[in-house]
Amino acid sequence: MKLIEAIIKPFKLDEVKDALNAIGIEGITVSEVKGFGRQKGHTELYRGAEYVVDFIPKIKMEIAVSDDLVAKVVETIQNSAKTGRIGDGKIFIISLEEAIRIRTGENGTDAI
Amino acid sequence: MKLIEAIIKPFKLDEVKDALNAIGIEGITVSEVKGFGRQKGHTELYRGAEYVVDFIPKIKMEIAVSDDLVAKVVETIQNSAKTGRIGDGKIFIISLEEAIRIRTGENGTDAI
Amino acid sequence: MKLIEAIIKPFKLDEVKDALNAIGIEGITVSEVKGFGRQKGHTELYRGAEYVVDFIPKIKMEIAVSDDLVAKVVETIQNSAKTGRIGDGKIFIISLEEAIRIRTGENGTDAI
Amino acid sequence: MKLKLYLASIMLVILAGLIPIAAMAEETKEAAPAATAVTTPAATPAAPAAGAAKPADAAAPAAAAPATPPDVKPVLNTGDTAWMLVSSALVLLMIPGLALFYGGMVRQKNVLSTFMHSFVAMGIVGVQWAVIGYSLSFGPDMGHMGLIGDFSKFMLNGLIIMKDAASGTVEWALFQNYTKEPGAIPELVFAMYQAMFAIITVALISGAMAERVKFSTYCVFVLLWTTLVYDPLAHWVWMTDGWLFKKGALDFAGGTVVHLSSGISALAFLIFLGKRHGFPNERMAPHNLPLTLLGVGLLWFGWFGFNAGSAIVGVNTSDAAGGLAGLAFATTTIAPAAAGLSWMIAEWIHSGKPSALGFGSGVVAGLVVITPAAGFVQPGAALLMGIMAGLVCYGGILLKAKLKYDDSLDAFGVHGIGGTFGAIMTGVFATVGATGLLAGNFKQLMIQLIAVVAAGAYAFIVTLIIAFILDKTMGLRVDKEDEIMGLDQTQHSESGYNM
Amino acid sequence: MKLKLYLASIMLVILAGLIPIAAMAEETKEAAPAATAVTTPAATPAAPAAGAAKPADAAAPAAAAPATPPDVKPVLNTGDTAWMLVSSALVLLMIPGLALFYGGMVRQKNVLSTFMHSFVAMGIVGVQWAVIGYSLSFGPDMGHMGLIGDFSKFMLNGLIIMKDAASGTVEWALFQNYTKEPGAIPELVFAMYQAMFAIITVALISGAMAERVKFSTYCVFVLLWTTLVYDPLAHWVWMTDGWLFKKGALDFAGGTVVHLSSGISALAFLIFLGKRHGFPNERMAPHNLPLTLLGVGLLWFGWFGFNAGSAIVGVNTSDAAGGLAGLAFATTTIAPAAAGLSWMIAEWIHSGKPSALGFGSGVVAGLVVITPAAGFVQPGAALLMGIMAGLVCYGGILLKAKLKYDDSLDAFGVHGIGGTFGAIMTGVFATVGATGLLAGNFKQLMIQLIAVVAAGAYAFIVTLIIAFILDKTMGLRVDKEDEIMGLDQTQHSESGYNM
Amino acid sequence: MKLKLYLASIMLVILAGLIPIAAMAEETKEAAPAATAVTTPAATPAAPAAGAAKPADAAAPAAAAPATPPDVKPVLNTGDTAWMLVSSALVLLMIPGLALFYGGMVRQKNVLSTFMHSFVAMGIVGVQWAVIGYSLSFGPDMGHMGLIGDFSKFMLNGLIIMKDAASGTVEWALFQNYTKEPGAIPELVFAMYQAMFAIITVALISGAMAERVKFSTYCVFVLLWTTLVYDPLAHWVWMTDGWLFKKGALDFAGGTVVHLSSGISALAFLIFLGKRHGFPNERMAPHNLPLTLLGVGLLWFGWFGFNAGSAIVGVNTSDAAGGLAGLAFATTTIAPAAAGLSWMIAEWIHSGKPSALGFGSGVVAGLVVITPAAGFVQPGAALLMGIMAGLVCYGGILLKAKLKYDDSLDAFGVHGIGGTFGAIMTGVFATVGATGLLAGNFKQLMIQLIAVVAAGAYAFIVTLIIAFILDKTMGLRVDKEDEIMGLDQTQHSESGYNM
Ligand SMILES: Nc1ncnc2c1ncn2[C@@H]1O[C@H](COP(=O)(O)OP(=O)(O)O)[C@@H](O)[C@H]1O
Ligand SMILES: Nc1ncnc2c1ncn2[C@@H]1O[C@H](COP(=O)(O)OP(=O)(O)O)[C@@H](O)[C@H]1O
Ligand SMILES: Nc1ncnc2c1ncn2[C@@H]1O[C@H](COP(=O)(O)OP(=O)(O)O)[C@@H](O)[C@H]1O
Repeated sequence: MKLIEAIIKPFKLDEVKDALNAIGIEGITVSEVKGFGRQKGHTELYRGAEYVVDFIPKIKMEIAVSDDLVAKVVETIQNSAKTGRIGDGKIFIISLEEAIRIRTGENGTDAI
Repeated sequence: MKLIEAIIKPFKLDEVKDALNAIGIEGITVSEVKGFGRQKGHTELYRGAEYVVDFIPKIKMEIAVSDDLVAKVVETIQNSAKTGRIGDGKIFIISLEEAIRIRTGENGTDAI
Repeated sequence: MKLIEAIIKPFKLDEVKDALNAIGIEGITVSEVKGFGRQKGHTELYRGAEYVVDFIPKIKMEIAVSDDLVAKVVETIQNSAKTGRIGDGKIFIISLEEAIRIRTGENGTDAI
Repeated sequence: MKLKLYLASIMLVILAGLIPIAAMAEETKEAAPAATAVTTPAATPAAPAAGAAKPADAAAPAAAAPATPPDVKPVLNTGDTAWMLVSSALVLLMIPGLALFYGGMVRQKNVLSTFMHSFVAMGIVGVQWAVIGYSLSFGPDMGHMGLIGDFSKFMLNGLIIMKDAASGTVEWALFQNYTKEPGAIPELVFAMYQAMFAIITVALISGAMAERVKFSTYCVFVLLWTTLVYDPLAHWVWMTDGWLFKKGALDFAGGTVVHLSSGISALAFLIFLGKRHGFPNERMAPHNLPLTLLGVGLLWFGWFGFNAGSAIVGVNTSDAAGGLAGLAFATTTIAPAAAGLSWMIAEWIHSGKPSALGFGSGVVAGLVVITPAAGFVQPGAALLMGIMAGLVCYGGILLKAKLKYDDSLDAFGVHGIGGTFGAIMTGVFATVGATGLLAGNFKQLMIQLIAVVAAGAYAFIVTLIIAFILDKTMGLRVDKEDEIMGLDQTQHSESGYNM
Repeated sequence: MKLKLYLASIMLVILAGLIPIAAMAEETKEAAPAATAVTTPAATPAAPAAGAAKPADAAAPAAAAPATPPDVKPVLNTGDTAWMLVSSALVLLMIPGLALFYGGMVRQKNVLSTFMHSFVAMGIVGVQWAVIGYSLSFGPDMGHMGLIGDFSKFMLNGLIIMKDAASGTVEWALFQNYTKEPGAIPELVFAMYQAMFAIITVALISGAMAERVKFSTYCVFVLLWTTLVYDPLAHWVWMTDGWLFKKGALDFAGGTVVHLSSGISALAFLIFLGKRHGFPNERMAPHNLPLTLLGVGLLWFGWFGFNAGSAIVGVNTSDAAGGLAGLAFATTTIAPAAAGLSWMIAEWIHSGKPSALGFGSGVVAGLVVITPAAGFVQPGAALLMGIMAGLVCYGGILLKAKLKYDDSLDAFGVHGIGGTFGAIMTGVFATVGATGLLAGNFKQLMIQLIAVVAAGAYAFIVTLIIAFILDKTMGLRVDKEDEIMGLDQTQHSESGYNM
Repeated sequence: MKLKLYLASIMLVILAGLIPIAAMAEETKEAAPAATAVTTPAATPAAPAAGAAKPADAAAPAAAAPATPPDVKPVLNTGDTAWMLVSSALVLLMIPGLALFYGGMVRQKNVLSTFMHSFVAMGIVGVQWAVIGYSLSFGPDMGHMGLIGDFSKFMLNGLIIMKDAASGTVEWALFQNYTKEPGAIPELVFAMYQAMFAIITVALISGAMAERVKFSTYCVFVLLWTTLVYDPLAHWVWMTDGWLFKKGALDFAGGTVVHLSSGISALAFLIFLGKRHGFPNERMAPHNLPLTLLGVGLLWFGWFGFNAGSAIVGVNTSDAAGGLAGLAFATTTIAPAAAGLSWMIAEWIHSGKPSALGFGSGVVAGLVVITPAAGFVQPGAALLMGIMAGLVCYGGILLKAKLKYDDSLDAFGVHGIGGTFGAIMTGVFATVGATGLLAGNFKQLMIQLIAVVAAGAYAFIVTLIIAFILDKTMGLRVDKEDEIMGLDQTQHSESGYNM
């Protein structure tokens, strides 16, 4: 199993989620993060004080999948999250040793 | 060492934390996440506009533990986070290569 | 490649970020988390009701780096995040199997 | 357990208190003819000629008018009317103020539900008052027992006198506060001013129910409580033919009718409602204290209408906007200022830090305590009452922790205890337009005690009955699961914030 | 598509309506000499002598004064003045109230932008009104056509009468609402009271534009719309020599001038503006409903100034702070209370849950509907109108979902529909100072319909033209990218919250 | 460094300014007999007979009464009283308004602490004023030097005149603003109106201290500053026997006494307080701008009481609620509207975007600048002053960035600079009830400059001393660690939000 972590643009969340649902992925965990990268932030002005807001709001998705689904998931995310403009984000793949469903105690790919 | 990641129901946080403390786990990092899964969200109504809120607020716990503690921690989380109803959440286990305590520079299991 | 996860004190964020930039790290993903550890929380009082706030606000940084940079990054974080007082935080290192840049489809170290 | 015992003893005291009251009430009924004399200015110890002033059209005085006709024909005073229009609006603003005050103190998942407790009261009581409430409270006495008004002012009937239906020409019934001088305001304005009091009183009770009460049940409760508890109490205390008014009970702006009655009713309701899930162990910290503090600000601002507006019924005063209003304004500035400080300092000493919520709560406590006394005491007394208010109500909320009942937002701790304390202290400190204990009038203190016990007992018992019936029929609480999810989502299908 | 069709039919109806109006207008012009008789109290069906009262200095009545001179020399009434000062301040407070009401309903990224729509209107119209707006609206009629005022009150000229420049001694022009009795207020106060109406009206429209309009364009729109739409309409309806005033159209506090005109203009603007990106599929839930509810509270509070303050122009009444104000105050309490309930219950039945936003929206709907009728109907009628208000406006917002136009915050659904409904119902329920259908006066209903169609058509067409020109020149919308990022960041370089 | 130099030069200028002032003061003392003539209407250039009006009971004029007795016996005017009651309440509301305005601008961790700076001032000054402040400010002159009142009105003594202690019958001392006409209000109302001014003035200073000052020290500061700086200044400028009043300094509603004094004191305090940790590099963006904008709304609303209420002391005017109030109301509408726009446009040009905070700040700047002039200038002048206000204060806040001192919320940049500018401009634009430079009266401008320098110097020096002593004894700041954690947690054991 793998844990796929994708950093995407917030307004793409619905699209990515729907695309993943469409290929049969039902479980996703999402959190709000701040990204620093090549995409540059903006400037805010408060009574003459200028602050550079150098982080960009991003969404982090975590998806645990069985090994055979990895390629398809990655491809789906890539297609649906892409705008072609800087800041589209990253996908990271980590090896997942074990997964357990709390409710039933099932483990392995049954749990996800 | 392993990094144990548990997605649980928010109102279970205190219970799980106390149970982990009881078995000697002192360090935990917690964040607020949104879960998509089998548990379905609810509907909100604003002046005739109906929005399906399809995510469910969840809590993500991250706990770095030495290998020998993994089983016990997993069991403890399972017992304390379980309500038996859909949406109780998952536990993911990832291999942790190294851990360092910033304050002292200690590493390995000493750091956690 | 490795995924480096650092839990630090919030007011150190700017310093750590600048230090990482200085050694050429450009991409970072940051989130707000709550930490439970040795550092103790504080007490809040509302009309006679006393609540112990046992979590401490922390910042979690995630940085994907190529293997050769790991040592330098860890050292940089350690130096810039350290105050020497309890609660300075941890650095966790996880093996990263793959990284993909959504915009271009590049992968591996090219993507980060 | 503790709570049950505590409540049992409260009820015992109350019932014991009822006996002399009943006796006195008897006696009063017999003394009824003499009571008319009470309305002559020299001897009147308290508030004024609510119904008496109704016959604006001197040519057609209502035959059923309970009190003496005015000595001089009332004439509209625009200054007084302006002040009463403003005061009415100010008291209305207290209701969103209360929504903020309470809403900021609950957990995020219940903020809208808590707001709605105040807002829906504006809807329900706003309608009820126009239809029947004003008539029950300030209509001519039904059956000459001093207990409740009749139905003659149904739908604010008679406040507009149609002169010529074809052209729409009308005349306005006037409300004259002092029969020796002509200054008057339209009775419609008086009716609206009183409407706002009725609304806020029941909304105050909701503080005890927050975070668990079922919305539909709450709505029914609001209607029943206002009709069965508030309207009679207002009649007793503020109407010239109400039995407590005739007894000479002092309640300048509603210490007994508003605060004591709502506070004690909160306690009665709690017996059937029970604690919130997780209380007192779970962290239930206020989710948005800036809202609460803004609420304190709006409440204080609005309270000037509440208290200084009540000069409209001041004895020997023909002006709503005159010296008596000035005095009430001054005491309504000084007492909450002092109470904010005394609560803050008590907390500072007692638990180590002066909290913002503590200061704000102290301000509200000071406002509550000075309410019955606002136009009867001098600035120095207001300062003392304010200082005591902060201390007494700080003690009041600590009681909760001791007795482990769950008055979520301290409706009883602040309004019940503060209202009672204020009503009694009015009998001690009164020197303006009436005299209290310190001015050598021991009888006044006794009368105040009677009023407190009578009003408290009545409110407590009737609320118990209402709560009992609602509990058995509709149910008072939401399901545990719904309570955990939050009332906003489960009762209203909304979230307070989407940030 | 559907919207286009719908709008086309609206315009057809309007244009059809215009023909008789034009005819009638003609007829009126001919009847002009007779129209002076309209200002004698017995026959005057509606509001009063705005301009007529201007000549405070009886020695020098302006030759151009359009109406009859006063019968008695006006004398300052401090009570009336106090109430009008307060009313003006109350109406000003409605603007931050509106900012909160609207601001809480948008998404977080647009909160400041939405606030600014209301706030910047205070800036732009605040200045415009002093410079030229008051003169255009309430100055003596330009060319005796009843369409617009002249420039004689430029920069509030003539409201302060310099007596002795060396010492700074002055006299104040007085505004006398009823020429048979002397009670008067300074005309400056009247001018400021009206200023607040002008500000809030244009700000109401912004509800339809939220979350996508370009700020610079919006600023220009505010200036143009107020000058070209609002000022003439105010002159038509509220000025003694306005053609609708002369016709006898009833609009107590602005149902036609304020709500109908802003609501219909919102619709016209939408044709060129289009939908928000993502509407209606994307979740666009209100980001901060406690702010919205606080806004409702402040609006209601301020509305007492709006409606009860409008007694200043009541017929046969010399007092701004008198019975008529009391009546308007009462109806402004009862109707929103009833409308809050009826909307809430309709929602409860129709979609399963009573929402807090629903109750709040109902309150606003009730306030809108009662506005034109506030001083013309009795409490019972206010109750009925309130109940209908909630139902009609609830229907109004459902229309949006049906027709798929994107009136973000329901400026049309609530103000357009509510304002129209209220204006018509005034012709049905009026019994005080005027008579409507139920009192047997069918003609009044016709007059109301004419006023509605005329004002609606004028506002719709002129707004269409303004929107068209702005669209072609400055552009109405921000870029799609900027819209997604949010207007706060892209238009104002700020974030609402940094929490 | 830069700041030190800058401040040193300010002090030099001030000290230099003191010499002629001292001289003039001397001269004035000698001219004292002539000064009585100043109170005759024809020659009085400015505000009115605060203390002079005190003897309500004509039978017993206080022997020590400093000014001429009234020409006619005062009679209560309910309209004026209504307006002053409302104005007092409105000014009180400005304090929560200020709490919101300031509280929204700080970082989240300090929101409650910042709220408390305003709220606790209500507590401390609310009590101080009743006990001693009113007497020091508006009591009869102590020692005939025009510097401070005596203790005769301790605890608001004498404002209620006991007629018959046994029955509680009283009479009310009246405050008559114009001795030639009888219109009067209860002095208690005047005392409360002035109380609100005292409260808000010290709260304004807190803007400079936000996010680092120690709460206990702040509380002591509030008490000391109000007693040692505010009370004397109010006596100098507003009391008939104050030396600046006698000189003819114009300050309609508090430009000098309130804004200049608080702004300059903020600067003095900053010298000892120092910068916030992390300033100016760390991002210190406002955490909740909707709260700040709501604060602007409440401030504007309340300011109508502040400015138009100050007509109570208008020369040659017997009515608090009359033409002069109308004028002040109008200028208080126009100037902030214009200033909001001019600040916004300046920012738009200068830094590329028109911010909401900028517009709001401009509104406050306009309100500050028009305050001393509100009833002395015509609408056109108000428009000009408003435009300049936005530009000058925008410049004022840019100064901070230049000089690198840390006036967290621009108490000096807005109130200090705006207050000074407004006081001077009053001497330029005055044409109503007084004449300024443009009306050919150069002397008035000189008097204004003297008043500015004298009040500024006094406030600056005394505040420096207070700050120095507090610094050496209690300490002004919290620990660095506590500052980083936030004052809410470390000073008050609370969190503003738990969301
Ligand atoms: N090395 C990295 N480690 C962790 N997160 C990263 C890394 N590089 C980029 N990110 C995340 O990905 C987001 C997008 O990266 P950015 O460089 O702006 O654009 P792009 O993905 O198009 O190259 C960043 O905002 C950040 O959250
Ligand atoms: N494959 C997955 N990857 C990541 N997170 C998941 C996955 N499946 C479920 N989750 C998380 O676990 C939560 C609970 O899952 P759900 O399917 O609702 O119930 P259950 O755990 O009882 O099967 C989800 O809300 C989501 O946060
Ligand atoms: N075993 C652990 N697993 C995950 N996070 C941990 C663990 N131990 C500590 N942390 C995180 O590190 C933070 C700092 O730890 P703490 O014990 O307070 O101090 P220190 O790092 O100085 O030993 C905690 O607040 C928590 O967020």
